[in-house]
Amino acid sequence: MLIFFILGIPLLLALACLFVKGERILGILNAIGYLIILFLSAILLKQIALSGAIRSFFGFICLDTLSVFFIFVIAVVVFASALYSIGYIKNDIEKGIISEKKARIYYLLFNLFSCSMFFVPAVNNLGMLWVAIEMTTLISAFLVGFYNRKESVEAAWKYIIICSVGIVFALLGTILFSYAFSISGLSKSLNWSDMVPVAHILDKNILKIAFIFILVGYGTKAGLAPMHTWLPDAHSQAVAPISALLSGVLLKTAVYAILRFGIIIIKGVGFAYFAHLMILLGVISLIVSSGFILVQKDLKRLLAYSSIEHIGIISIGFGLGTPLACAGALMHVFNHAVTKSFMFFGAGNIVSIYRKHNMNAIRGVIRVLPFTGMMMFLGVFALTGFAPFSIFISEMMIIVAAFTKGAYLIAAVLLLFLAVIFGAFINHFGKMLFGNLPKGMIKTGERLSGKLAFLFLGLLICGIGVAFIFIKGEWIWIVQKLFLV
Amino acid sequence: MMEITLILLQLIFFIVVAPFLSGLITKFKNGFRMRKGQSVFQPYYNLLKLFSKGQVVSETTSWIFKVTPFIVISAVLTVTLLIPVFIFSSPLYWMSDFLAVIFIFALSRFFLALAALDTGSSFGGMGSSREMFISSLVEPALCLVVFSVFLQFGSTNISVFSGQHAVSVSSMVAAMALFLVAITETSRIPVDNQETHLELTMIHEAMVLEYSGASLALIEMAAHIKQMIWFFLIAQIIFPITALNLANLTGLFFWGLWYLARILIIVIGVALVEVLVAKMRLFRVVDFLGFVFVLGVIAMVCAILGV
Amino acid sequence: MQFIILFAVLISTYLMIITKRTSALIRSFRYQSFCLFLAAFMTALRERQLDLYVVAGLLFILKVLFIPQLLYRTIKKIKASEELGLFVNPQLSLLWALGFTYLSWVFTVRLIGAQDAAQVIMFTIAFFVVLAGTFLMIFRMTALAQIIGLLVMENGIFLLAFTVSGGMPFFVEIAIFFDVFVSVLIMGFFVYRINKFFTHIDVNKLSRLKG
Amino acid sequence: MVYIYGQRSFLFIEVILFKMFDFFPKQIFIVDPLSLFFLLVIFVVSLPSAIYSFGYLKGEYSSSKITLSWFLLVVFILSMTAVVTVGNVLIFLVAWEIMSLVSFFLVVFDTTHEKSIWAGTIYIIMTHIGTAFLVAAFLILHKHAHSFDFMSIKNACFTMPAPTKDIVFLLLLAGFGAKAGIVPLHIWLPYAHPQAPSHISSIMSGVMIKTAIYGIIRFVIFLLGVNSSWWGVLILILAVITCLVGVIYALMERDIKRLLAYSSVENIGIILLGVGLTMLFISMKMPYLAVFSLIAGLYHLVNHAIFKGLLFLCAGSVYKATGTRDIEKLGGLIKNMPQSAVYFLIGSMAISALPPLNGFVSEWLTLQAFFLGALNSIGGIKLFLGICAALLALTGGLAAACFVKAFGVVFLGLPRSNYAQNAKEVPLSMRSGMFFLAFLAVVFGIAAGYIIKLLAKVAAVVMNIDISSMSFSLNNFILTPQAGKSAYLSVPMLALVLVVMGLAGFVVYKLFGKGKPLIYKTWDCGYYKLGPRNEYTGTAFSKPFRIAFSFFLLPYHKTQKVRESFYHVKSFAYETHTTFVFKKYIYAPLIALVLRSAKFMRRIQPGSIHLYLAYIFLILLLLIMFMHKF
Repeated sequence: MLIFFILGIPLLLALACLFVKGERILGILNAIGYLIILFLSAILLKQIALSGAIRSFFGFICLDTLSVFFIFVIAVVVFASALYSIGYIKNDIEKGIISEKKARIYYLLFNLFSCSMFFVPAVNNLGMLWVAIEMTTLISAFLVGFYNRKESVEAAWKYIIICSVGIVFALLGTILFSYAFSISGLSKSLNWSDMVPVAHILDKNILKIAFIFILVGYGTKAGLAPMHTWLPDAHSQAVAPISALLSGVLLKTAVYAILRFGIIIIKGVGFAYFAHLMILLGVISLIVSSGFILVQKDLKRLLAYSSIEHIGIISIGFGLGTPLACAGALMHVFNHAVTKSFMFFGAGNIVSIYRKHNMNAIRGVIRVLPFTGMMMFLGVFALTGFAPFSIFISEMMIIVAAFTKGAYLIAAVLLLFLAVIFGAFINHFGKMLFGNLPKGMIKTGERLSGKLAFLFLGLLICGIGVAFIFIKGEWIWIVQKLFLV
Repeated sequence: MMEITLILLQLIFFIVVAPFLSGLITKFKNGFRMRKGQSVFQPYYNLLKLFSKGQVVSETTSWIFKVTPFIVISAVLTVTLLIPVFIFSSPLYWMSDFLAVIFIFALSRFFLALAALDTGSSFGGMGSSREMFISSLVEPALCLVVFSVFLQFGSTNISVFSGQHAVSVSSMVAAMALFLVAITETSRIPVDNQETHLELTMIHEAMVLEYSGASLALIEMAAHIKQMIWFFLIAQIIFPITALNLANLTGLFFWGLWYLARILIIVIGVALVEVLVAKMRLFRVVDFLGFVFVLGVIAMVCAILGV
Repeated sequence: MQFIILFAVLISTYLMIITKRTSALIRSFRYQSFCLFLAAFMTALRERQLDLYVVAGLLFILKVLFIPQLLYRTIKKIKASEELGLFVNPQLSLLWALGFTYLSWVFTVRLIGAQDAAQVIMFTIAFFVVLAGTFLMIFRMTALAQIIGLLVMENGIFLLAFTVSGGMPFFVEIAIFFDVFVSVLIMGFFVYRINKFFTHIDVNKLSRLKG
Repeated sequence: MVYIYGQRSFLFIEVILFKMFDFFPKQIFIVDPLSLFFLLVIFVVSLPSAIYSFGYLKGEYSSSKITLSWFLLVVFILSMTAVVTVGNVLIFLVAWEIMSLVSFFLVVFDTTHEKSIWAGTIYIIMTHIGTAFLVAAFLILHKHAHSFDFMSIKNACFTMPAPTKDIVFLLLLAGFGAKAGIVPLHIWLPYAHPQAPSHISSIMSGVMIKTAIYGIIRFVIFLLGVNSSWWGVLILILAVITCLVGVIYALMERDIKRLLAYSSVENIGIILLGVGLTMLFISMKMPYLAVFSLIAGLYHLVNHAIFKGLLFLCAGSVYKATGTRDIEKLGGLIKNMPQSAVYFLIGSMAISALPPLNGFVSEWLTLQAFFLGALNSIGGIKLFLGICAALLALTGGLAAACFVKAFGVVFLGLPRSNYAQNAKEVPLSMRSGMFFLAFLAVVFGIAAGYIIKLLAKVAAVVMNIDISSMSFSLNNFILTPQAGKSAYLSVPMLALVLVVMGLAGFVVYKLFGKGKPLIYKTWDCGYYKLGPRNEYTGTAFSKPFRIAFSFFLLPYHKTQKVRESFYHVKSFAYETHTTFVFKKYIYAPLIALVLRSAKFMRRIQPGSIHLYLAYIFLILLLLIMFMHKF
């Protein structure tokens, strides 16, 4: 039942945007709404964990631990970015970059966007899954092109076209799945909850081809190289909170879709096929992204490429497929979502003060924005997998899994490129955060809401890390209780 | 009680004899050059003269400059107690370690160099720089020599090697190397020249240039004693003395004769080198010491081969 | 009868590939959609199911009437040149198209085997339409061409879905139509934007963001 | 629900959590004599540095920064404590990373300098690369032990195949080497250490790089267990190279803190000589010698912690008093800051291994270890050890020269600039910090016989062998490296004799010396005024070495004359530099290569949407074509 609230509240907020005047109230309303959603999703997580999967609304909605986990991740990031939006939008209005009316449109789209994202893990029917993901593209396209600049329009166009094409392939894959389903003489259905149990009797050949379409299609949305090309453009042009949402959770929804089909494939075709494809694309993404990160000049693009890197790591994790690796990958989904939105908030603050994306023009942040600077300073280490932050733990899990599985080559590649990327990041941010500031720059205050968002995410980043370091048997037991009987 | 007497005996022996050896070398040199030359006891006169003169101290100097002479003299005197002279063991045999001796010499050198820098004159700087340069290049050769010699005694204790070893190829080569080291350490031609005060050539002299009077006397004394110590060590290696029995006096007599003779041989050797060889340029010294190092390696190899 | 329609689809697709002018492209897209509509309608007649009728009707309204009209209006509004901006000239495109046809045939055979000829033909044509859409998107410069390419791909998929598995579940179809509708609107909107900022709709010149 | 069973194989969070149990530690801490010894080292240096920092930070930074620095200092010390006490590989890794992180923060503490950012960047990147190696090594261990706890790893190592052991050893060596500053991984050290505030530099140089030695001892000797003799040989070779490179660069340096940093590289080499010998002897089945050389290594470790800490504190005082670290601008400070001068002198003497201070003892022990090794080994090893010892001796000589230069140029002679002219003695807190360490430097020299016994216990635990039968010193008074055979050294006695002889000399001087000396100018060859410009500079001092080692230093110089007429040269400028071989021929090309390839890769994204669509299409086709490969 909770799920309907989770899906409904954003719609209500969207309606509110049409009637309520005053963006400030809207912002606060948003934040409150998503706080509620956060709690609800947490409760839901517990519930599902205890009671196992549920289907409701004529099997239209079907939730198991996996989907609820993703819903939870989405809820966390959306809440944080709603919180951050308050200050950010206010700032833009005061600077006269956008109008009051535009702000309301922003909140409208924001809510629709998050609503469509909540739909993705919730729905049972793979066709509807497709529709929901396409919806996220269409809505967020506006948010990418939100500031009417040449670049933003260009980015939006590339975003919408490339993603749509990818998605169309995904649809093709979906249809092939249903074809495989129908020729196996079973009653026609696109519900994964119906497909999974019978996956093993489906036609392997068709499943294989279908999965390639799915992988390329949703992989485009997830930003796996070489289909990642839209991602840096979109991320760098979107409104800061939206950039956070895009790389924090939008990519993850695509990953979720891939997993859904992956489960069927594993059952039907066998694990190796899935594993090899995932690892291949993952490694390509890692390598490509590391190259771009090394020589990047634009702050937000840098972060975007690091998203590609992390998606690569996640898919490697799922590709390895041992329980530890999957746990690592799932945790990485969460950690990356949190950390990356954290970084994007920081980038948003920096860009809105310095008015440029070019990192060579940004110097001495720590003195202009002490709070943001400090947070970014920690954030860089968190993002590049430095202990004791959370990403370190999940990456560690994946690498450990690789070693224990005997996949030394993959582990070596991971270690090598993570080190390279680390170096690049420290180099970029060291210069940006410190260094002598450009003239005309003075210490400026920051908004409370932004700080709150930072603290909220920061708490999660450090908290998870520390918790998992000094974890004890009983703690684990609680986690278990959270997830299952 | 026995040890105390031995200690005093050795101290007095070194202090009394050391200048004589320097005088002797000079005498021999002049002899080879067909000159009459100064008296053998000239060094004693010098020391007395210096003691009787007052001294001038540079105003730029600090206490380092003042304490250095005492440290230098104490270092060498300490070493005199670590080497066996009269009996087959040094008075402080339980700390008479050759490696330690190297370090103790380093102590005196360290302070001499500092004192030289303390005066603030460029002579001092030059001297200390060159001194440290050469000495640091001497170290490896010396270390190898010590290894190759003492490996056959199974310990680096100086006391053990008197009287108990046979001359071998390796010890000969080692002694050769040690001889060259001694020449370097006692700042003689071809490495350094004690007799010149020409800025460009002097090394040890440049360091002590600012000293005068009693302090200088102490330093010179130290130099004499150091030289004597080296000679004794070399002598111990090349011409090991057999055990003497105090029973028959003739034996004792010949023993004593031989004991002095071997020192004399080394003295003559040094004098010959000083006469025959020309002083080297500073950076030729690198090659010279490289050669010594190679000698050390050869000695080591011979020691390993057991010849 | 059904095969005639399918071949009509094939021909219309070839027309799209070889045409040089936008309006012609739109027109042939309209033909193609119409053929699809016919196919859907006939299936509906055969199956006698309400939802199939609805789907066919929606298809007609959306893809035959509404979208082409919208695109025409867009062209008029932005006074864009008729040129599609070809990377490869029509003759070469034709060769490509033939290649694609062969490719999709090979692919089909690989997918379902060669025994059931009717199935093979349907699959082949459906895949070919998808490929043709991709071709248009990659080798035509203007934004409109890309929109149409996307629609063509969707047509192909519709064809596939409809012919091989008798369409998707009803509400999915509806949702997809809605989706297409919205996406066309939004893309049209962005075409206006692009025209406004860049004074042309040649998306190949949109290369400010790189690296 | 029925479909759930379909996915038991995959992504079933219950299963995952059960399987994750072995991922978490059971044994958190391990506290054995080795850990205790390193704790001692940590606190011996950290305490005086903390005291020192009271005076040092005041006036240098704003009050808020001072508080921050205190916070960081505490975290830093705690993290090091954790590193040497934890008993679980994962937690070790975490502590290790935290240590690197905090030290990085401290290096970039002066955010105003671009230099310190650069230094910090190099530092953290190098350490992170090292950490990557460590992770690899640890995970291979984990794969064999199925656990991260030390004890289970130790048990697993008994049955580990030799090739794996070799790989793990190499990985560990690379990982810890990056932290310890083994050549050629030392590149970060001379940048990072000087940039930190001085009390931090002293902790970094004195203690932090030692944690890497701890790692080598703990993981290679204690856990892994040495099984082939080439390990020791490899470490010995690396160590010798490290010694020489470090000390030669130190000689060339004119920034006093960088000079000290380079000499840290050298001393790490000396420590590693001890460790390497230990490994060699273990593999040669000579427990006594192994224990002895480990004692030598550990002894030098603690000694270096003491005197390097001391020297860095003194350098900090000089910096605080004069505001410059360039020794060519200093001079004559012994008159303005006599106490600091004394402390620096003690430190220099100790690091130059002069009796009777602590450095002397440990270097003597190391040489003895070499000697005994040569004594008990045969053939090639004998010669190898002999030559290693010779090179160690060379290092000692060069180090002495280096510190004659350091002390002489900074504290003696005439002040070369008015930085040095009007320097003041530093406040009490700083002096007390230095005094403490100087005092320890003496104590660790005199009380050698006693300390060596304690170290023997540590070594025994590391190699878990019984040392009750071995003796290293007679009644805590005489060092007996050969257990009763006739190599002895009694440091207190030596000190006593030295003092007595010195006094004797003094007495003679007083009795026969002539009155009180006359104070006059330095002899100036009749040149009317001898000023600071006539003094020998540090660069001039090190010139002979620069020429002698030119094959390695590749010095080059620029001269330019400005002539008024043909006969009269108005001004003459001369400058000389040395080439940093490793930086120029290893690191720069590597980085250039990486960047070039990255730039090349950048071309795949030129901004054309059609191309992007083509990518998607192509990858699709390729995947379908090679579908059956997967």
